Amino acid sequence: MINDLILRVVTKWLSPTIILFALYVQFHGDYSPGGGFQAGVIFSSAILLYALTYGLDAALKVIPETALRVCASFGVLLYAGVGVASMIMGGNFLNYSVLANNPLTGQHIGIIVIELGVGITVAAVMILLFFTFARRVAPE
Amino acid sequence: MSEQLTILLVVIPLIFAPITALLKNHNISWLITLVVSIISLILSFIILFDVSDGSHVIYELGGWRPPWGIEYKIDSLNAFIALIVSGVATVTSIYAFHSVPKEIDKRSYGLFYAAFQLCLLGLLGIALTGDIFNLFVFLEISSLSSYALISMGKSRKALTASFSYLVLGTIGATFFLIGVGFLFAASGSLNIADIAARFSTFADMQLVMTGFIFIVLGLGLKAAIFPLHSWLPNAYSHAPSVVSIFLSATATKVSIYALLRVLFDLYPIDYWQSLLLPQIMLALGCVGVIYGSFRAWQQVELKRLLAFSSVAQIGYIVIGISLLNETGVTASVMHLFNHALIKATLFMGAGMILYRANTTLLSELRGFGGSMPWTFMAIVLAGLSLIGVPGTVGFVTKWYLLEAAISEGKWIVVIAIVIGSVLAVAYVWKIVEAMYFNSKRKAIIHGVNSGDINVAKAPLSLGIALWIGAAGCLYFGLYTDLPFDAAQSVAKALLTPTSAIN
Amino acid sequence: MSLTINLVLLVFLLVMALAVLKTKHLFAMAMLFGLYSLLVAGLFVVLDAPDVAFTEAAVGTGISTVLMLVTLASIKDGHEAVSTGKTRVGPLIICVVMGGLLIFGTHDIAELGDIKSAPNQQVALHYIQQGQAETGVPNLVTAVLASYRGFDTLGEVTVVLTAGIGVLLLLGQRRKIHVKTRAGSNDK
Amino acid sequence: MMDYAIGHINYWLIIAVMMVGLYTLISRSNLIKKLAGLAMFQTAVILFYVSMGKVTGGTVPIMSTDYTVYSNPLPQVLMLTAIVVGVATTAVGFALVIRIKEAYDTVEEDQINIMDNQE
Repeated sequence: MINDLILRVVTKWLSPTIILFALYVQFHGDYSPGGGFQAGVIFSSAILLYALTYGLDAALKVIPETALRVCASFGVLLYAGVGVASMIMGGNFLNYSVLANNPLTGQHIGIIVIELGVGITVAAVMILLFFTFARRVAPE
Repeated sequence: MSEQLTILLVVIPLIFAPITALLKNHNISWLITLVVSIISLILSFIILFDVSDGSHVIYELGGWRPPWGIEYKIDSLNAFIALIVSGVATVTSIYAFHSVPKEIDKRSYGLFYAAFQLCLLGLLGIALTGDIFNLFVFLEISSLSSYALISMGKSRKALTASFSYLVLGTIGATFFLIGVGFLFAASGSLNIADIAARFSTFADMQLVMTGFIFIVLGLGLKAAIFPLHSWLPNAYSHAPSVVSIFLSATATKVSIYALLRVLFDLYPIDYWQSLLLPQIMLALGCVGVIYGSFRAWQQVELKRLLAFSSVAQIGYIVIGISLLNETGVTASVMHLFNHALIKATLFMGAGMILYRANTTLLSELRGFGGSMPWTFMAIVLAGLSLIGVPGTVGFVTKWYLLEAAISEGKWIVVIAIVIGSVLAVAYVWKIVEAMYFNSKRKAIIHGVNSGDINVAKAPLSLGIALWIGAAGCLYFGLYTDLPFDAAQSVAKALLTPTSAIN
Repeated sequence: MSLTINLVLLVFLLVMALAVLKTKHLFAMAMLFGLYSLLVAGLFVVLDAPDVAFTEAAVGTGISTVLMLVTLASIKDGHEAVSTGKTRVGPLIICVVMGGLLIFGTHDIAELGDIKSAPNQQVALHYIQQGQAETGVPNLVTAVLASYRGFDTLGEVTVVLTAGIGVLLLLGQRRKIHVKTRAGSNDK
Repeated sequence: MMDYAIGHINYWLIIAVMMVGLYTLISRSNLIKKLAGLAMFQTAVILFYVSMGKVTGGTVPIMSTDYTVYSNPLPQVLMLTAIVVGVATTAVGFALVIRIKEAYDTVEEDQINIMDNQE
């Protein structure tokens, strides 16, 4: 597959489009179907496609494994961090309303940040899963 | 302020687990785990103290009122279970310092400790939540991390044990999910208190009954209640020592806690009395006690023997619940604590033997008692507790259990307990005989380094943790007030109809 | 109309499930499994659940199937052993009993699409009436997911992280171990 | 009778799919097939939940001035979580299968049991 010109060209065009779509799904999830989880999976599928056509090593150059691990942890910490922030601001855990003067604004900030946390963790873990599995496929 | 503390119990491991996952260094990961466990222990103590007068701590997550948001409603049972879990986690963490480097690959230290903290987090989450779907989510966190932890065992059998646990555990969790779905279809709610309060309006629907059967089956599988225990012996005997200690002492207990919640709080007691569940549980409990003890006696390998004995001990807990009187339920709840203590101690002992002898086959442990007398003493002490010798924790529960059974006129229970205890004497004797009375034999070399008795001395951290457990067996056997008072107030609260609380 | 589509899709789904059960070729099974997930995603669309459909399409058809294929590739085992295709009585009895019990339970479930059923009336009504006003988010699924039941979602993200950690624990150590264990198992 | 059947056949079919999944899980010896069964079983349960939230004549639960009747968002939210849990379990399961294959050189449960009993 690595030497197939058509695949390489199509992937080159398709991957950024998928990533763009993932970002749309991520940040437009409040108004249309979608959200952090879906966006994360879509984002990971772009990288998966890249890895399938250009090979695992090329994909690892784009996103090194250490970065993935850090991202996976960071997403959860971001989510939990919003909860802790709302505790510090005097509310209950994950009560976004206290994050801003206006409860609705607070809710909005909270939801966007936690969705981002979800997206980061899901994307990182899904890519990590694929890389870890794919490395086990011994070269023929 | 104490409301905020309840959530910290879950949030602190949640924040530290991802950080630990990034670390490579053993000592730092270990220290974080220890600190997290100790903080959890202190928090559980404070919370238990706060609710010991029968009051509730209510915490609305996200500031949303239940039943729309998720609610923590902590009573003495929640706090008691959280205390057991975090207490065992603390002792296990101390033990882990020397045990983990020996049994786990050095590149995975951080990940291993992270998985351990996630498991702790999941179990604490189950113990605290008042929302039945939230319980499912945390059940899955603890299960997933325990599959990974169990598979870290040295032998390849750990992989198959973990796989069959994964299959059965997921069936259990999915059954639970189906049950919750059926209940949700009837009630339209997921909050335990809300469902219980409106229960009479949909009590006679078939949906509710099917839901009940599936929830009980699912949790029964997770709790390894006879005859749904088939995953347990392999999982606990092939897991790394640290994991065996932690899971054997907590995982099934927490599932039994969830079952208690469902039986006494979610559904009214007379609802499942009319389904003949107490009789079924009584019969299964009695058979489980005898079967588990008998199979334990048959085993030739120490950890497997202990795992089968767990099946029997879960039988005692089930019997206590099924008797449905205050003494019986008190005995069960207390046994959750006592058995956690005993089994943790015994598995720690087994882990120390494994550390030095590289094997836990009873036939190869001949004369080991003489060369590691302190370990041997602790094992004997915990073994005596398992039998139920007066002065140990095991005696206390068995005594109350017998009292409850006699007052109900259930002589079959008395017979089962007596047979179970006799078999317990037999299998504990088997350990003692193998370790102490058989003539000493030296060449037990499997691995090069530690097979030789003279080379590997068991490190201090293992001994300290072991003796904390063993001393606990003795202390709480002599001074029963703390667990007894907690268990009694729990039993009283459980047996009061939920409508009265609201 | 939507009920008819629903039923047609469900019948397809049942056929697909049976095909997964019966097929001997594991690569074919992976493809059938992907189709199964795609059908489920289609069903979710019919059931007004685009968010779930989205996820199922991405996860079931995408990630799960890819993982299944990668697993198959790494174990180099294309065919299922022939001896295991036969019917087993014990499991069959369990499934029939459980299925019977579930059908017994659904006797008094509200009909599909009944707005007066308990799940649509009790807790959920509040979300529909107040959800946008209280959270400012028009997509109620996001509102409930991220705010009302935000703690569940935190748990869900933790599950994902746990899976990542679990897989890294199991497969993280490159191929060195791979060769060693192989040799070890051949000895026995 | 007919109305009753029409109102329930949806759930019956879902239960049938569920049981096919469960049967695949507990009757097959091939570990990968077991996991496929597991995933099918879970997916059918998810489908059951989502069906509960459907409202006839309703629309997708995204608020809009054009509609008044919406389907129930709650089961959908719960099932988003359940799907994630499902894929997480499957991933760990596949990782275990790969390790089992390396250790036993087979993915058939029957053969693995025989090997385990021999030791």
